[in-house]
Amino acid sequence: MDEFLLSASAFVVLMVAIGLVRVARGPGRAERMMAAQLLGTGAIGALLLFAVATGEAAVLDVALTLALLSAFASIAFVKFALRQDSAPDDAQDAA
Amino acid sequence: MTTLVGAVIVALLLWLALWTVVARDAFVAVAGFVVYGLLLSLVWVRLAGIDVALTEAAIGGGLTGALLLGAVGRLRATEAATAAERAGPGLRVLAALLALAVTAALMLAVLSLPDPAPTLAPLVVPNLPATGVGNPITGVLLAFRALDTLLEAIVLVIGLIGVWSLAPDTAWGGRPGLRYRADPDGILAYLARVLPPIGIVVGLYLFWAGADHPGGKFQSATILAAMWMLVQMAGLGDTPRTDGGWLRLGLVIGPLVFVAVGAFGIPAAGAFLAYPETWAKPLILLIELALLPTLVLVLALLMNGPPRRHGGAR
Amino acid sequence: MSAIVDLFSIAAIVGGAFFYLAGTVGLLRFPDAYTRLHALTKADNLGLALVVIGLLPQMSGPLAAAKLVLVWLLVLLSSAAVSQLIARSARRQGEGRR
Amino acid sequence: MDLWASTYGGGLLAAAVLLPFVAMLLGLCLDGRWLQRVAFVTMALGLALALGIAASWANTSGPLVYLLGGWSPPLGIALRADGPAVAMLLAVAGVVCAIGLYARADFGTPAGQKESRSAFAYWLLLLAVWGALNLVFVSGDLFTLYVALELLTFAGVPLVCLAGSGETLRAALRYMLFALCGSVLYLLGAVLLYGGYGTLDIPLLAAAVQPEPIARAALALMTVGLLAKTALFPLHIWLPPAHGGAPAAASAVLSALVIKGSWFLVLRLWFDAMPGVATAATAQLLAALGAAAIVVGSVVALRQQRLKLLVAYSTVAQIGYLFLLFPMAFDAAGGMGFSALAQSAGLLQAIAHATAKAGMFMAAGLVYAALGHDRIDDLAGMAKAMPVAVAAFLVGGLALMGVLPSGAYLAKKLLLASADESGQWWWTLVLQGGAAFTAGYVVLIAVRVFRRPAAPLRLQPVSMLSQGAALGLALASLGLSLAAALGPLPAELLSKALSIEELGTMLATFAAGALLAAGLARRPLFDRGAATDAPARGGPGVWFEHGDRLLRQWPAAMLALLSVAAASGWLLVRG
Amino acid sequence: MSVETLYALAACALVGIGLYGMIVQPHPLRKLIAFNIMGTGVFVLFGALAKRGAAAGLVADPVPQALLITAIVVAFAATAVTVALLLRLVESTDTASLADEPPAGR
Repeated sequence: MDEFLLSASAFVVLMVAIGLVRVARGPGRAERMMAAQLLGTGAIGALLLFAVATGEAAVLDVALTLALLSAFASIAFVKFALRQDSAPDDAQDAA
Repeated sequence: MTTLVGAVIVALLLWLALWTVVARDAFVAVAGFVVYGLLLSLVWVRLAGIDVALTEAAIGGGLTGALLLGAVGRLRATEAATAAERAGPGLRVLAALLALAVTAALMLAVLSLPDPAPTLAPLVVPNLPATGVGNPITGVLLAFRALDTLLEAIVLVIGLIGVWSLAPDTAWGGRPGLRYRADPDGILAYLARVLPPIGIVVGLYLFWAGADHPGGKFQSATILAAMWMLVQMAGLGDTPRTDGGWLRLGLVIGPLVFVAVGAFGIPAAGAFLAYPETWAKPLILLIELALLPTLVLVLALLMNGPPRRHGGAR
Repeated sequence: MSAIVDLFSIAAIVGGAFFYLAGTVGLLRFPDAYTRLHALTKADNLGLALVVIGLLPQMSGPLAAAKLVLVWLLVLLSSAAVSQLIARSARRQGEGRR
Repeated sequence: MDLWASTYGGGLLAAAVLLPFVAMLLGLCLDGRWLQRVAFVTMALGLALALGIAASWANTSGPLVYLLGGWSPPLGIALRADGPAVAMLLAVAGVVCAIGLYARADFGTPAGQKESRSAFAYWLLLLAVWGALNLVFVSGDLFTLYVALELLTFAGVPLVCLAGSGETLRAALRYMLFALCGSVLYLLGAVLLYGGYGTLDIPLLAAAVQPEPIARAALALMTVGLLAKTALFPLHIWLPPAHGGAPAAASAVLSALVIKGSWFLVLRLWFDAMPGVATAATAQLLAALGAAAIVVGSVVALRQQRLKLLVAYSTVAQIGYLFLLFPMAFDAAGGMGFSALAQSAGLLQAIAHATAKAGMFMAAGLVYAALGHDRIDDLAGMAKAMPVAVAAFLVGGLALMGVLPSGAYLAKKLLLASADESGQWWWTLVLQGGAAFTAGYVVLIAVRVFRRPAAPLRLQPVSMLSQGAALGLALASLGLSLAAALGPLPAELLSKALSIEELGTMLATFAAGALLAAGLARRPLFDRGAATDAPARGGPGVWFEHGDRLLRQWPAAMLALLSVAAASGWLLVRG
Repeated sequence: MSVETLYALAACALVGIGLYGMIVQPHPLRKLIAFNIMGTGVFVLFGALAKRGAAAGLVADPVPQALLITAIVVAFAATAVTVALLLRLVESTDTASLADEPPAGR
């Protein structure tokens, strides 16, 4: 069973890694960030599989942290990076 | 099997690093770096460093990524100008050769490392009970090498003083960062209401777990700081005024309590930063508890940049 | 008994892995931002969901199982919101229909 | 000697490190008006602590040791103070106090304001620099030293751009990025050492290291990383704009103190942590870079239009001097026979430079404050108008030249003796010739300030206390060898000081300096015309300027960094 | 080859890649990213060494791991200070170039 979980974790990483091509090709910033999001989900899935395979319960905490912080990074992306393409509408620079 | 997974991750990591470094567009580089940070947490898990993986996932993947994303959004106009200064092919080849030489030399050094590897683990294990904590890394951070941890908190505070010193004179004492309007469609606002309670619970859980299991104040503080930033970005809250008394107190409470507990060790245990045997664990927890607000405030304020506006009351 | 549980886990995880695969292929092959987003959410929601479901019976205790579910919920929540935000900004830039 | 026990008085070391940091934290949370008072109380306490440490050290046979938390290395961290550390602690405490007195006039919080940005940043960062330096001097652990280096950088960089202009921000950013690159290389070396020997404690490492690939790679990487932070030519990319653009009170801190931290760490690595790994050939490389620094730094200093930039380039040159000691530590057989002698000379030179350069920057700042500019060509009449500040500048310059009885003089004597003994005659030439280069810009400024002004000068009043502090530091540098001769160093080095031979050397130095200034400066030395906007003279001086500008391009500096790393690694292997 | 050695060698390559980026990329933000990659290279190397030092019932040597946590936090502080500096520079000069200006003729 453990062996299977490990292979599954490797498979998931490999799969989402292929999605990295989208980060490279774009064309828009949104696509690049989608690929990053996919990789985040993949990494979380792989970590969960890995945690159960090795019996390291603490790895679950890593997955939890990653889930929280990658959400944060994605929101930062939407807020800062996409904003630049359009008008800077939702942030104001009060002097 | 494990080697194969390792090889896949290593290949991905190197490819991403290279690609992040040579990419033409700064945004691509930042996106690549965020993904790179994700992969790194996998690497840390595989290197048996769960504590480090937690830190990397929180700081490397989350905070640094958000920081760079924020910067790249505001730097777009400057990219074209610096692209003109792009290195010529001759320079690139020279740089690549030198970088390769350094890499090769390093690899040779690494391959000549002694086997079995020298380690301090056998010294840590018998001494750990004296510290009262079960997580050896917490033991190293707060007992054996407590000075490093104290200094690190001070480094963060000095970094923040440095960032604040960049403020325009007129904005001194004001609020740092941008003021965000509440999200019109409310998705972000919704997320900023739902996520932080979960984040706070997870953060406090990691803090509590840190004494005996992987986790600890840094990881916890990072998550809490990120949640606070989230509330700001959704326009639900503003950054505090930098001249606020409570804020200032929060910034220094951690290191000051650390020093005070350390000084208490002189009469109680015979040395600065020593803990009397039976008191070790509560004292360590006290230090961690005091460091938590300092770290949360400093990490979040470091991301917000120098003070730049007055007022801004909602 | 444990053999049946294991079989269930394996089936669910294989299913999850398949959705990761599908998500990746979709992200690479689909023509525009919206359809790519659609593919992405399949991986996010279904892929991870099936992995979590498959792993649940393998967990040692209720705390670990709760964490597992929490991870899934977090990813679901953030991916739903972020996808929405991405789609909105894609529409605003008009780069969706390219 | 037991390495693993705290000695009497060791606790003072922890106090010396923490006092400035605690004061900084208190200053941060107290009201801004209290800031200066906190800083001054800390200075008094810090000076007393440094004296206390010196006294305890003098009463102990070995170094002072303090085991933090009672944990002994390799598990714990030990603080140690040996002779060099005590000397630097004392010198830094003195210089910080003098700089503090000077800065009182510039960084007071204006009345009616709760707190002002520049005062807030300056005093807190000054304290941070002080704490970080004390940590660099007494820490016995290479990782703690890494944190100390970062502390120093984080405190130093914002000092560069206190004024907030675009130019200084750029200088600060460059400094930051280059210094970060240096610290990563340092950390890389430390990591390799841990991998090889399982400890980061300096005496334990010294006992364990062997001249093998790991240790060599580590030494090369760490040395180069530290050179980047010290700004040894050709890695001085960030120094001139940073030190030249900062407010004078900050420049004094940066130039006199901050760069000494990373330099001191090179000393620690070479002589304390890995003495068996360093080789004479690598030492020759370091000193060759130092010699190049002296020539290029001095000549480019002659070409500057602004006094503060001249002083900044003088720092580039003086950093070169600090690296001449390395080959002198080796005897003719290639062993480290003279390491104590060379280290004493280096420390003397470092302290002499710290005091003199702080004084010179302060003087330049006072001139700027009084005149509203610091154009070298328009300094005519300043000698009469601001005698104290000008005296501080010239006395500082003389002290750097190695005029009797300056610390630099004694340092030079020590190094010359060592060069003689080890048969390295070429360094004798550099040591003697270097003084002439220093003389060049001192003579240039002397000639400029003593000229009669075309029109009466209109000066802003400047604080007498500030002028006194500047002059005091310069005089301290000039009298340093007296103090040193009374203390640990052999007095016979000074006995021949008044011989005809010495006086002749001195006169020859001045003459050579005048020739250099006449030949290479932007304008003829005795240029009577007031046409200051006439085009500058060309000639060999311009080539130096171009070369310097080329080397201070980012890619060139980075390539130089890697080349120096590769070269020193190779020389370490070759032996 | 053991996993540790594999990661250690990859770490060396990461340092080289970061160095290359530090040299050739003109934009300070890119240099900063390259610095971060270089830094993580050093961290991974340290982590691999920690894993090699597994002993006394621990899966890895805890001392380097603790040092790593400190180093990661310090690197974050460095990144934050640099970003703040960079943004301020762009704000006041509208350029992010690090190139030296012709000598200021003040």
